[in-house]
Amino acid sequence: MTTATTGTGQDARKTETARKPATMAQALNRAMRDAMAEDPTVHVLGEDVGALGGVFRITDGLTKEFGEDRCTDTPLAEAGILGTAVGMAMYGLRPVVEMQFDAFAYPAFEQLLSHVAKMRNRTRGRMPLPITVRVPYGGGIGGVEHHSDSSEAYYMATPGLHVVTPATVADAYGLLRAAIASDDPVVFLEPKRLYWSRADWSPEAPEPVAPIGRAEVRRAGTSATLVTYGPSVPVCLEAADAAREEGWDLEVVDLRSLVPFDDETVCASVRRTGRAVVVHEASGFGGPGGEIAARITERCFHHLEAPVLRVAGFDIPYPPPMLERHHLPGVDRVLDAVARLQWESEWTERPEAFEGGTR
Amino acid sequence: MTTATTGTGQDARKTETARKPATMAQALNRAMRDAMAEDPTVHVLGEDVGALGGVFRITDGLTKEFGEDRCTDTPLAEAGILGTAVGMAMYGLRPVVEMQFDAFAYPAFEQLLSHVAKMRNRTRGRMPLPITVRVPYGGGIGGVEHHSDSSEAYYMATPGLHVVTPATVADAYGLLRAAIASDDPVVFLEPKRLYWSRADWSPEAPEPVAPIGRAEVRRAGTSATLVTYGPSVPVCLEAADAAREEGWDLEVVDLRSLVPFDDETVCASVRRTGRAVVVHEASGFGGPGGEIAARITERCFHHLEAPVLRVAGFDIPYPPPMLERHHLPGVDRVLDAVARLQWESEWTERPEAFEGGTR
Amino acid sequence: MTVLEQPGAYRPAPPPAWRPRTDPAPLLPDREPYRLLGTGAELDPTLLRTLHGHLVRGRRYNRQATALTKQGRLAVYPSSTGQEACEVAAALVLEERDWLFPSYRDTLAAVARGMDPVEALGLLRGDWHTGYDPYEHRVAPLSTPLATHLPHAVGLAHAARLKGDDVVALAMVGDGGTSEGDFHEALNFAAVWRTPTVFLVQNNGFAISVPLAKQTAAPSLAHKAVGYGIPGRLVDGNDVAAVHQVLSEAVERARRGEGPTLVEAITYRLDAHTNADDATRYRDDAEVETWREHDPVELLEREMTARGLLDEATRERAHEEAEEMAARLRARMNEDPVLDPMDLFDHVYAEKTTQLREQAERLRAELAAEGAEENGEGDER
Amino acid sequence: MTVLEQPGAYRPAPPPAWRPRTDPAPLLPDREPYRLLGTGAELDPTLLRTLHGHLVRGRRYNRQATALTKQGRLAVYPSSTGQEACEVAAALVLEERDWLFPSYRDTLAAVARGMDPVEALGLLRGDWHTGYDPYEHRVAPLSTPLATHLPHAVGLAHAARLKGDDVVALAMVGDGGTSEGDFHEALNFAAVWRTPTVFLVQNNGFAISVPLAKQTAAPSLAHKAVGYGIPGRLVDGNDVAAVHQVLSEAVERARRGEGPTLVEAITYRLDAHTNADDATRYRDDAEVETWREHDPVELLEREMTARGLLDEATRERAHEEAEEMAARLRARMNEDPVLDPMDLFDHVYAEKTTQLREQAERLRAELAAEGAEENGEGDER
Ligand SMILES: Cc1ncc(C[n+]2csc(CCOP(=O)(O)OP(=O)(O)O)c2C)c(N)n1
Ligand SMILES: Cc1ncc(C[n+]2csc(CCOP(=O)(O)OP(=O)(O)O)c2C)c(N)n1
Ligand SMILES: [Mg+2]
Ligand SMILES: [Mg+2]
Repeated sequence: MTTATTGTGQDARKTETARKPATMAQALNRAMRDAMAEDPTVHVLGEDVGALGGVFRITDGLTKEFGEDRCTDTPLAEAGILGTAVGMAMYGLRPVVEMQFDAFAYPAFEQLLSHVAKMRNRTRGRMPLPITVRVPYGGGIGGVEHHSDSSEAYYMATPGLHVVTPATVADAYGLLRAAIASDDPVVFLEPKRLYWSRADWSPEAPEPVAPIGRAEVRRAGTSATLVTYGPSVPVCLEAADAAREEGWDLEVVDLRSLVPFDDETVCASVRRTGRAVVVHEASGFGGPGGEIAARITERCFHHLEAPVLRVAGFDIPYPPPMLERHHLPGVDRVLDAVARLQWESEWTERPEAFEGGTR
Repeated sequence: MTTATTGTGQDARKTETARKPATMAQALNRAMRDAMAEDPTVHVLGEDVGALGGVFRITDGLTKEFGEDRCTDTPLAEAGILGTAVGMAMYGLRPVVEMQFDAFAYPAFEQLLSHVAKMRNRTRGRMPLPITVRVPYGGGIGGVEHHSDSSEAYYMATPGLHVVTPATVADAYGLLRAAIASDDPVVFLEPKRLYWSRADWSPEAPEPVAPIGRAEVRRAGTSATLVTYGPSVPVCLEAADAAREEGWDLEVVDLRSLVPFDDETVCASVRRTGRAVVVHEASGFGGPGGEIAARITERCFHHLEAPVLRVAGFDIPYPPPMLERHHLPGVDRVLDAVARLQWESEWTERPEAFEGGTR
Repeated sequence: MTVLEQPGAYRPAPPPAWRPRTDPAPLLPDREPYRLLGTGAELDPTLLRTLHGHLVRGRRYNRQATALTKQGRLAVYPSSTGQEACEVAAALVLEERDWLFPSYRDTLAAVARGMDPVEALGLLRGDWHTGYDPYEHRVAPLSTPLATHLPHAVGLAHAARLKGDDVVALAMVGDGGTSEGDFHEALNFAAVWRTPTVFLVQNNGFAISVPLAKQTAAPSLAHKAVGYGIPGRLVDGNDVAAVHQVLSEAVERARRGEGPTLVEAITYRLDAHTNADDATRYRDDAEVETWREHDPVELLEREMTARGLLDEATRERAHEEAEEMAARLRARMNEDPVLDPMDLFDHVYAEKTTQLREQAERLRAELAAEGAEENGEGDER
Repeated sequence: MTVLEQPGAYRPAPPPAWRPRTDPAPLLPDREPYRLLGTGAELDPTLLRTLHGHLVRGRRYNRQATALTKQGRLAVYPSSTGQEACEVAAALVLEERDWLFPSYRDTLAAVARGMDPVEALGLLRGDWHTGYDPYEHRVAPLSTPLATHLPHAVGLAHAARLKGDDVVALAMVGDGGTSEGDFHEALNFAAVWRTPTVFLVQNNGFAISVPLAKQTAAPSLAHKAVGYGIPGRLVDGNDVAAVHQVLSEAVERARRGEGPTLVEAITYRLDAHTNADDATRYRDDAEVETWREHDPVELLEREMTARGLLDEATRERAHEEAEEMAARLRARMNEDPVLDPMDLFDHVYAEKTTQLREQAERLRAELAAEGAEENGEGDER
């Protein structure tokens, strides 16, 4: 896993000028590098982010290029890291914090919930905290326990945080740049298992992407909408391809940011298709899908031919490596949910009169 | 606030034999006392739970009756408290931990998420942790910041925990006894603003209540269902009373336990009424209401005359005391949501054929 | 040299070559609390007079704020009566460019630093969370979650140092707060990065009802410094001259780039934890009385009188000024704050999300309806 | 006397009456790492032979486990090569009724305590989280979130003491782990409650890539003990006799009811952090070589040879036994574990919730469909 990238971050910068295959890891690395080069207040800190370049090599080369004061190995204490970042932000810096794995962000929850999310509010806007908290998240990489949690529900339930997660190489760069530039704290969730996913992308001329807060239709379709994000986007695209055989033309919406939530794009899609499935790895119960399904239903009720269904991880602690494939929502489960969208329904569009009621 | 109860816990026990007005605080106190008397493995620990009896006096008299080893003032460190409780449970004790306020449970989140919730699972059932974590939660008591959070969404999103919250005096006793007796870890959420609510109740012969995992219909009705829990139950009952004037006969379901969730009772009610509003104090976005609304819709879609609506706290950090009344869902907001349940709808029950699809 | 390449920082070496990073001996705290008053030490009369004025006003401020809770003008007040020497000294040792990180009990320190007392009390009145602009006096928001502000002080001091500013951050925490993980992590970061941070522990003997003996088994809280490789100092927290002296030394040390110091000030909370607390449940009046005999205001007045620095007229003037301050505070706190509920949505993010805009509109409509109903009574409570 | 009424526990008193709870001097750690090998100290030959057998097997176990990662039989292996003296001594100083709280690197300690190595490696193979029944050998689950198991060790020891059992809990943590808040909270609880807990810090110089100098500025990690009011001990972690001796003393102290001890063992991780790590990124081969000359196995063998306790035959026998152990382990690890995916739902709660029953049924149906398709290939991978 790690050897595959040794040194690529640095080398990539020098040699790649045109659109060539790049990994999401490279794009993230480049985003931090460019942000640091442009803005001297950007500081990276975390465990092993220096000489090692992070356990996923996402900060590779940053200490070499910018020095230890700009990309700093911290003592091993997540609350301390985030708490220190709060103080740095108070003094005008723009810290980018790396949490080594999803579950290792938990010790920092008090700092995140009681200070990072609330400081702007507590001070009537006088003390904003432009902090980016990068969290590698999710499973599918054969990690042992505490290395594969999907913790986005916690962040979503915390007003004051932006919650962003890329699914493409271009978004990895564009959204991370936007997160670092944001004057609000951003929890930036990096889908571990997409770190080594590739796409044609130019580090010298990274393509512009939509801002934080906008969802993207990754695949247009007419039969039903798959609403998803992060590691489940490729799964949904694959499912959409497979669905053609069954005669379904599925639309795939990549949320990109869970907070702010793009009701407009999602609802426009669902109103068009009349059916929706929300797909994510996090456990279903109390997970992001509940919120998403509820919002869609509130807003599109009379356009729905069937209830919005959810395909999610089971309501269990993340399984051990040898069993994780049974837990993760895969193509078959997505198609199965699509099949349950009551295609036999005799439902037809209701008269205009009701539309007003969907607030 | 605190003076009102000085000494009542102890005195109450001696004098009250019949059903007389008792507060929820007294019932909770009595539940711990009875559990400790019956089972020598029950230990209470937390900040100020000893001589002071807790800042809300819920542990009043326990140290006096059972000694410092059974009801123990800990050092001021929530992760340490819960982590120590884990070790005690490993050795066969049944710890009841008090977190002083909702937001002060956050430092213990890593212990809760990575150990308490998962230990049974990690050890294939060999090392269950019968820990009760009592958390006074919610607002409406004029508390300054960090004293009024509704943190239930975090707990709900964590498989392995039971999440229980009483709304009545009888449930306060019965559910806390059940929580302490449970072999699973239970996050026991105590609605602060109901601590001093009263009902006729006998500490000598506490009435049996339904087990953890069952919801209760607190008020039967036919027009629509209010699904709620904890501090919002009285609000919903009041709203139901007020709704009669508007010609609505509302059913009120008190969830009592968010995990396990009682789909059966909730869905039976909604299928009967055809309309539902979920009411809670926690912020709407990413809050419990999303899950609840989504579950209802998945299961009762063709019985719904209107989308399930939510009345919740705004998506903001909990407000300062002088503004909290604007944030808290009150009777008017509940009635307003009921009014938006599309009463003008011409919807009629769909043919039986579709019913099968509601999984 | 980066901030992380500290002199003396050690790498492991096989045991024949092992040596401690530093000699621990100089890190060990004073053998007993450092004192100046009553020791015959040389003291600056001007400083004593300044401290006296602050102490007298501080005591009166505590009394007034407690009174305001009874009148329903404050939601709650955690009094620092008995601890005024620490509160005042902490504020006065700092330069304007320095930063103060108070805990929830330390509004007096903020006021002594020059903050408008009404703003300092905003949190406790309940009209907003932080009642002041932290950048105006460089006072971080009062921290309710205990010890969580200590890493902030470390981070801020670190940032200032990286920027080349000779700014010191002084953070205040209670004896109870030292048990929190954040205390440990903050001190460790500060020590490793040598940040210009001073940690002042006010050991007032209790964390609400929990006495020190249930909080720690350490020889003293100052001894914790050794485990981080920084110096610990122990001071009589009711001897304002001593606290001022020890903190000044720590601040100067920090400013010279020699890193953080942990100061434990031994003091006592004479009032209950807050107005809502019943202290008789966990401590004897006799104990409180012992401490009244070691009152910081009286200690100083006795000393100044003995040294001929405090005649009756000066004393009276100080107390009169304090009364005036209290009267002004009372009068201003008796005015209802004008609040706009729409503020609730304004400071969640730099820009309101669509959802917040919708919610704000809903509230605005509700308020308008209410207003119409109540014939213009509006939304102040 | 309750466990909280400790002798010497202090309440605050006005400074004239102040005294430290205990004299800090005896808490201070050894001035340099305690050593026995090569010092001519009297040593028990039987103990040395036992330790030798364990060290040799331990080294071989580490090598075998690393090899298993290359063969895809382990998902990951954090080797304790170079640290075997600590791993083995930690296991051997405990009685059967005692408890061991290992961190993620300490499977060897569990094995040395008598655990089936295949069970000890369950987590790292990936068939389940904790591969063993913690109650069988009284070994808590390997703790991946660093330092989070330390309060567990404190709570367990506390519970045992309350029940009147003279059980000791020994918890293992790395130098990096000492920076976590949980380390602080655990040591403080243990000190205040005087629980029979021994904390063993294996200071191997690195937390993944982060060297000790970026982790702490303390004179030594053992010096942290002073701040909790407990004794700190410093020991050469590659001198198995010394580690055994120091830990034994700490265990006995705990068993006598005299409370916890913090032991820092200075050692070195000769392998990379895990098989997935590239240690050349953060340390020189030269440094590693220095430490190879201080190898725990060699140190002991040299000493035993000098004392005439290790002839060639004995040495060979030990190494042969180690080879046999390795061969057995390899053979057993080459078998595919038989897994039942339905287990996923069985251990979330004491009883499956309705929702979990539904989800289990759904998975069962999927597996049945899969099985039908694949003609009975089932669900082992
Ligand atoms: C993290 C956290 N836990 C619990 C509390 C509740 N609480 C408020 S004050 C207090 C006691 C604080 O004691 P200490 O640190 O000694 O400060 P003092 O009140 O004596 O000034 C407690 C437990 C809190 N504010 N924050
Ligand atoms: C709370 C937490 N944060 C981060 C990690 C990721 N991590 C695993 S091992 C490690 C380094 C541990 O260093 P140390 O405590 O010295 O133990 P060693 O690996 O040297 O045995 C880190 C940072 C973790 N497991 N837990
Ligand atoms: Mg105190
Ligand atoms: Mg280490």
